[in-house]
Amino acid sequence: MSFVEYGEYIQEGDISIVFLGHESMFPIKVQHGAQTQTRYGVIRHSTDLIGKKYGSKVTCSKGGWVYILHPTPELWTVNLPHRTQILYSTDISMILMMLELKPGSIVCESGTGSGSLSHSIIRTIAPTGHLYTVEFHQQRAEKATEEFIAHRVAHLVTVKNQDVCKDGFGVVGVADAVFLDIPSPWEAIVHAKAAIKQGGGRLCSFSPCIEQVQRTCLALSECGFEEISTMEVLLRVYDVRTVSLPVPDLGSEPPGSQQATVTYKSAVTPKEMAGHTGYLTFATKSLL
Amino acid sequence: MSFVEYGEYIQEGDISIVFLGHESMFPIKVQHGAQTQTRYGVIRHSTDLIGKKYGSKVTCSKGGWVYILHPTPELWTVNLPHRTQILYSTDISMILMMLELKPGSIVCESGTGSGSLSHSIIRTIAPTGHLYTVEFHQQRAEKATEEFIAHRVAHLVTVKNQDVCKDGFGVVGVADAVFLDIPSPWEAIVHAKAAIKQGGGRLCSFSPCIEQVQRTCLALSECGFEEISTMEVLLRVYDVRTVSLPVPDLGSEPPGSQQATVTYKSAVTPKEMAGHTGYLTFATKSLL
Amino acid sequence: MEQEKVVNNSQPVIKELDYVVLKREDIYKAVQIQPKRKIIFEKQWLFLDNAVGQPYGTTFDVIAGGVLQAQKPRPAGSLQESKEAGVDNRNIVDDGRSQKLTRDDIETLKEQGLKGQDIVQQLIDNSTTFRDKTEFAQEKYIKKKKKKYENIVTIVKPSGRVLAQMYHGREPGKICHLRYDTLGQMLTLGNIHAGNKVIVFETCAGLVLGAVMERLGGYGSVIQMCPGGGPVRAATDSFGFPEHFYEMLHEFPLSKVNSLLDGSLVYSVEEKSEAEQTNTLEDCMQTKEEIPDQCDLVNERNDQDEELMETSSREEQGKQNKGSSNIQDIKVQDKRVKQEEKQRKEKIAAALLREKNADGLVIASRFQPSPVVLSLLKFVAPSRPFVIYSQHKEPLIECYTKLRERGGVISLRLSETWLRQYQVLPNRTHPKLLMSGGGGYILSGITVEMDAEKPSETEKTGEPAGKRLKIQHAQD
Amino acid sequence: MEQEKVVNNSQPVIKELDYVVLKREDIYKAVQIQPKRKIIFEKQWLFLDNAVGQPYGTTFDVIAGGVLQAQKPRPAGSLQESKEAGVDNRNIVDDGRSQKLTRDDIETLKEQGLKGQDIVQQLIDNSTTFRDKTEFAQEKYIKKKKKKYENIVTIVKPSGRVLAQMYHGREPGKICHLRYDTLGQMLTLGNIHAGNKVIVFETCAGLVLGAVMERLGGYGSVIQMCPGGGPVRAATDSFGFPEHFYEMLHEFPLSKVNSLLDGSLVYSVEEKSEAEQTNTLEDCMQTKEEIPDQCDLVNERNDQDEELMETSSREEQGKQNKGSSNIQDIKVQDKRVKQEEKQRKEKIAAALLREKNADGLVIASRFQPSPVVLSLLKFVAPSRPFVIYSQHKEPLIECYTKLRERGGVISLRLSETWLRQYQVLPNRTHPKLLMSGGGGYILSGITVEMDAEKPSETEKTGEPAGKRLKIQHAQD
Repeated sequence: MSFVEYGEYIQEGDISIVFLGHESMFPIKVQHGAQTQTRYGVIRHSTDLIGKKYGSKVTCSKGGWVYILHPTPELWTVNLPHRTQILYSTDISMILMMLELKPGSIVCESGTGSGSLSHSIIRTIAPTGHLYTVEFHQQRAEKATEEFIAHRVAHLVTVKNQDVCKDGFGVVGVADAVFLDIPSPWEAIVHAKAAIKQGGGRLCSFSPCIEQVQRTCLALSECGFEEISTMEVLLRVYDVRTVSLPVPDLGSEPPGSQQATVTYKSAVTPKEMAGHTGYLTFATKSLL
Repeated sequence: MSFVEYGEYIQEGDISIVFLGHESMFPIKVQHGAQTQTRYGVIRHSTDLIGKKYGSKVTCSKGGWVYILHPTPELWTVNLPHRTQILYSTDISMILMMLELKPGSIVCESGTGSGSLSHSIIRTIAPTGHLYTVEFHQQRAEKATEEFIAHRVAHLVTVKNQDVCKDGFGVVGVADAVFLDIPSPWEAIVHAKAAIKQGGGRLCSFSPCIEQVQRTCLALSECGFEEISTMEVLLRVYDVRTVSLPVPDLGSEPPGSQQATVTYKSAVTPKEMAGHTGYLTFATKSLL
Repeated sequence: MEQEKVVNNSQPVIKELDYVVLKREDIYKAVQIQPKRKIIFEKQWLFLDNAVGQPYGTTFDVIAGGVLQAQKPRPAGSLQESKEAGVDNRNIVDDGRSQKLTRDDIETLKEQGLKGQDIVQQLIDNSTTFRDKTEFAQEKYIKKKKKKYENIVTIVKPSGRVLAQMYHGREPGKICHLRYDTLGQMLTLGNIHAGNKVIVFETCAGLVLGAVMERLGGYGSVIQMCPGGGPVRAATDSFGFPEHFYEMLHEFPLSKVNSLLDGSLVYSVEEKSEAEQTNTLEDCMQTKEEIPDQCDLVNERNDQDEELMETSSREEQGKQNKGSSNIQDIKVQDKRVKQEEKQRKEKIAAALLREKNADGLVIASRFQPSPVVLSLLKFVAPSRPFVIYSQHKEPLIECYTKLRERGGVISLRLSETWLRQYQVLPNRTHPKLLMSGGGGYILSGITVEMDAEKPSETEKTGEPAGKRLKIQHAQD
Repeated sequence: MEQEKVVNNSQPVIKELDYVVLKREDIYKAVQIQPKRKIIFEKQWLFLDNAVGQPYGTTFDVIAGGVLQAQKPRPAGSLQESKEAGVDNRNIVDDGRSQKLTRDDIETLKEQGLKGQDIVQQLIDNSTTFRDKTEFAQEKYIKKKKKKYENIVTIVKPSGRVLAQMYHGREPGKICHLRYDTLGQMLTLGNIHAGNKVIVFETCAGLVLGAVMERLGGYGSVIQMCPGGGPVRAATDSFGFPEHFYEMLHEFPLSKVNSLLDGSLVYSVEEKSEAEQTNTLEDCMQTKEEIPDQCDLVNERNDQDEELMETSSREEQGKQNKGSSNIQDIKVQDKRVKQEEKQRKEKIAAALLREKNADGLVIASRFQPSPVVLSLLKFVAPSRPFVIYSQHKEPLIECYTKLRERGGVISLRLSETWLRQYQVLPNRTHPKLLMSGGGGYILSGITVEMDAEKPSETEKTGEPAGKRLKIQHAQD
């Protein structure tokens, strides 16, 4: 397996997802002789995992069972070690779509952060594209590099530890798309413009606060970007349930002839949901 | 009838709503001898309306029929002559609730605008409360005064034609609640504070733009208002429909044994909806 | 106007036996002021005695022994919410030494009589990392420290707003997850105002009933329909309405609706059979036990506080009375008197319903709505609004369909509101990070004269409004 | 990296027969560049001939006779969007004299060769009321004037983004009201990427198919399932994929799925009966007639433009060929060749499906989803995502329930996204006044090994996830 290519069987060195149940899972590195503790007991990699098909049900030592899943950027996003606030799949989907990413795209990103978006970008631009990702924080840049190697996508990405606002992306005139998730995106707009190739390209800036958006839009406009457009995407997940309501007793004749309850298949709204992650501002750098 | 008291029968001088169909209605003033043209023909007030019950079906001259409805602030809101952008029932509901309005409340409002909110306030604070409403624009103030008389609520409201930012509400220390819908609400906060009674009260400011909200919140905080809280309410109306989907032909045996379509009772989302009216900022003027 | 000034400036003060709401930040608790009574609020014991005589809106410090001490008003702009926050936490190294104050320092401050608010400010000032924390982390920090050190409580007058926010925030299951903005929509869509005669059927702890009564302001009348098991009215009591408000409140058992409608219900003095008592007004007046919330299938966040958020003092008083009195005779006689009183009141309610001229119908229950709506609409005059709440959309879709088939209603509308809260701070303005996922659904409409003829078939099909309009214009 | 620079800086130019998208503001139209071909765009006739040889992204003026003339790049910050707007219209008196330019003045400007953009600016500068109008009114004004005077068009490369926005904006009925953000969610949730073997069943004019193919980038394979009546692929063509992309695209008739699954489907050379042809690949390849959109019950805003928003040139070319050629023999022979080709391709598709190792399943159709999903999931490998779109929630609730009963799927999730657009302008920042009321619903999940045993009963009940977790942890 790699994060950009499905494998059929679990192999030595693979990153796999142990799925225990509803929203309860974690990633492991599959290694001969290794063991993984779960609340249902131990999983022995050599006998329980290696050579099995992805998606298999694996019985743990205490008799409980789990599924072993092939990693995807989406599963990684909900399982990765947080080094920063991360982007989730709802925003990521919008970013990939609106930046028009596809196999072969050259993308610049800053900051790398926990690598949540980076993995999705790499998946989408593989096998012929490339991601240049710039991270201010040295340890984070190093951790990300390690992960890209472990996930077998290192050939598709270059990690740079520098300040994008001062030093830019380290490439000029090559990018189809630029993504910014930094505190002062307006300071990086000139570098973003320089990174985009001559024929034009797309830019996205993610900011939690509207004041950041206002300054960024101004900077984009001053730099000659067009089609500047800011949006937000919110996800509402429904819980499909059988809801049963008691039938009211209005004193109908004959008593007892009524059903006691009536049931509905209902998509129940969640009690709480993410009310805001950030504003997504997109823009086009036109020709010339 | 009046806008604060239901009447059973349609009477001379009443404002009534002619309901033609889905979202198609208009208000009329009922007068002996008068006629109203509709697309279903003429309604003769003396014979068709006066003395009939509200809610009656009235047959027009061409044989079509309409319902005659008792006016309510909510029906007025969707039928009133627009002199300005108006507030609609979704925001109005929130304002009434969060300002804690009830019979007996003393309220200050600016601007009166087209009187959409004014009617709802008056309805809620009647019979013992009072609305002081201030409108900068002279003609609008006059039109509003005329409407309040025609709607038989003039005893519950005082309309003043002045600039609330310069001259305030014309009352001091009496209000349970203040509502602002003006371009520069921050300029009126001191007047709002002065209008609220000593024991404290609530304030609401409605503004379309976030920059207005920011300045208003700052002014509120500087003036010692507490519990400052900004929110937005959006209405999504569903269309209840029977949706029928074709059953796909997967080549099941025997052919023709399948249903051709399957139907669902569905609450269909609207194609478009109001995406923004304004931000509602509430605050409490505490004791002292 | 002069008179108004006088009336409004008479600053209301807290009196013994008042129903009040305790408030700390956005946490509320409804309670009755009773002498020497222990109250738990946010895991703290309090005695409210010192509140008596203070004006509403006063903030108190909770000092030793849970005693309240009225605060002097503070200068505007309290805890340092406007200082700059770090935009990310890139520079934070947590070495466990970010707080310069030691435990001993804090204890000393406390002994010096420093108020909780000031201690929190000291902690912030002495934190080397606070300024660099993200705003989200800052908020969490302040909230945590406030909870630990700031023992203050504000006493406010109860209102529909405050009680609706209290229930929604802490025990939404008790009010069928009715969000406060949705309640606000209901009151407006129902055109609830002084002078109305309103029919209410709710299983929201009496919150909806209370909100309706607040809007009636003692004018008009309410007929509350009681299901078997009876209504819970803890929230209604918490409004602290003056006694005369209850004179306009009537109850009628839901189980007698059909017999009232078909004319078979007759009242006579002899009619008080035991069987009847158990299932009807008995329940309406006395039963306050919680009914297991069958419609509450959504996982509730488990509140750490297990305290009740409202203290229903009426109930406790009742228990105390029962406890102190052991004389069987008095109880029997009491019951007899109550019984007759109830019978009398039920007759009045029945008479009010029989007039079939109610000005509105408000439903918010955990029961299947359509049978109730179809029956109760018969008591409503034409050209009057009605509004039905449900936590779930599907029962209202059914209700919509049934009402369309029935006819006699127009402007049927199924809707939902989105409530979005904002943080407005210099350079840190954005929608709140958490929002409510749903506030329930409302079906509203207006009654009109019932047609003798059957509603046409086009009503039942799913044709778009535009097409239907041409055929049958005024039934929508 | 050096190589990349070279590759990327080779600025792509518009070539004859390219599929391109015409753009004016947020109006798009997909079209193929053909010599001397008349195109209608926004009620205007155009000839695109002059576009050939110009780089993509060029903006053209439309001059006399519908001829294009490439614009010089303009300085940043075009029409005066940043000027101050009035906050209300309190000071506006409309006396019909607010525009100082007369009709004659405007005609003179036109004759002087002033571009539309400049005329609009002149109109704004000469309007005495523009500055006092509310921003909403200003926007309306500019839009109206632009439409009237600004005859420009930009030619851009087609992409999933542009085509999805085009269809959603102008003909949502053709794509089952699939909003572009929802399409974006589908591609991500489906983990669509180069090398995948994806099964697609859609009735969205080929937009979803095209979006999937764009993400595959010519690597991997797509098996498109064709309903009776055949797929409409106007949108797929509009992507302008290189020919080799089509080599990875396979079709298989939905009506043969069951026989493929039960093993009764056998291919032989003799098997080409007439009956089969009419209902299967014939349709897949040729039929491009629109199917009446039965699920489109929502009222569409009537577009004033009656022009088609995409011009399916392949189709027209076909028609022209038919028109010009009258020789019956050629047609018959053509058909024969095509027939054999189809048969060959269907066999390949069948073989691909028989492997039962697809990497994903994407469904977005106007058909009842559950039967399709249940059948097609059998062709998908374990540990692979699937995603089902429907305009309506109810069919997906049914689908959810059926999938739970079936087992072999985890992480089932029914969701919806809200898309909120913002206006960001100095002192006038707020969400856009109009928003989409709904973008449709998505049911997604991940396949896992199928259990031999029946799924336990708890799966079917409505118990909260928390409780169920204790009993049966890994079926969710």
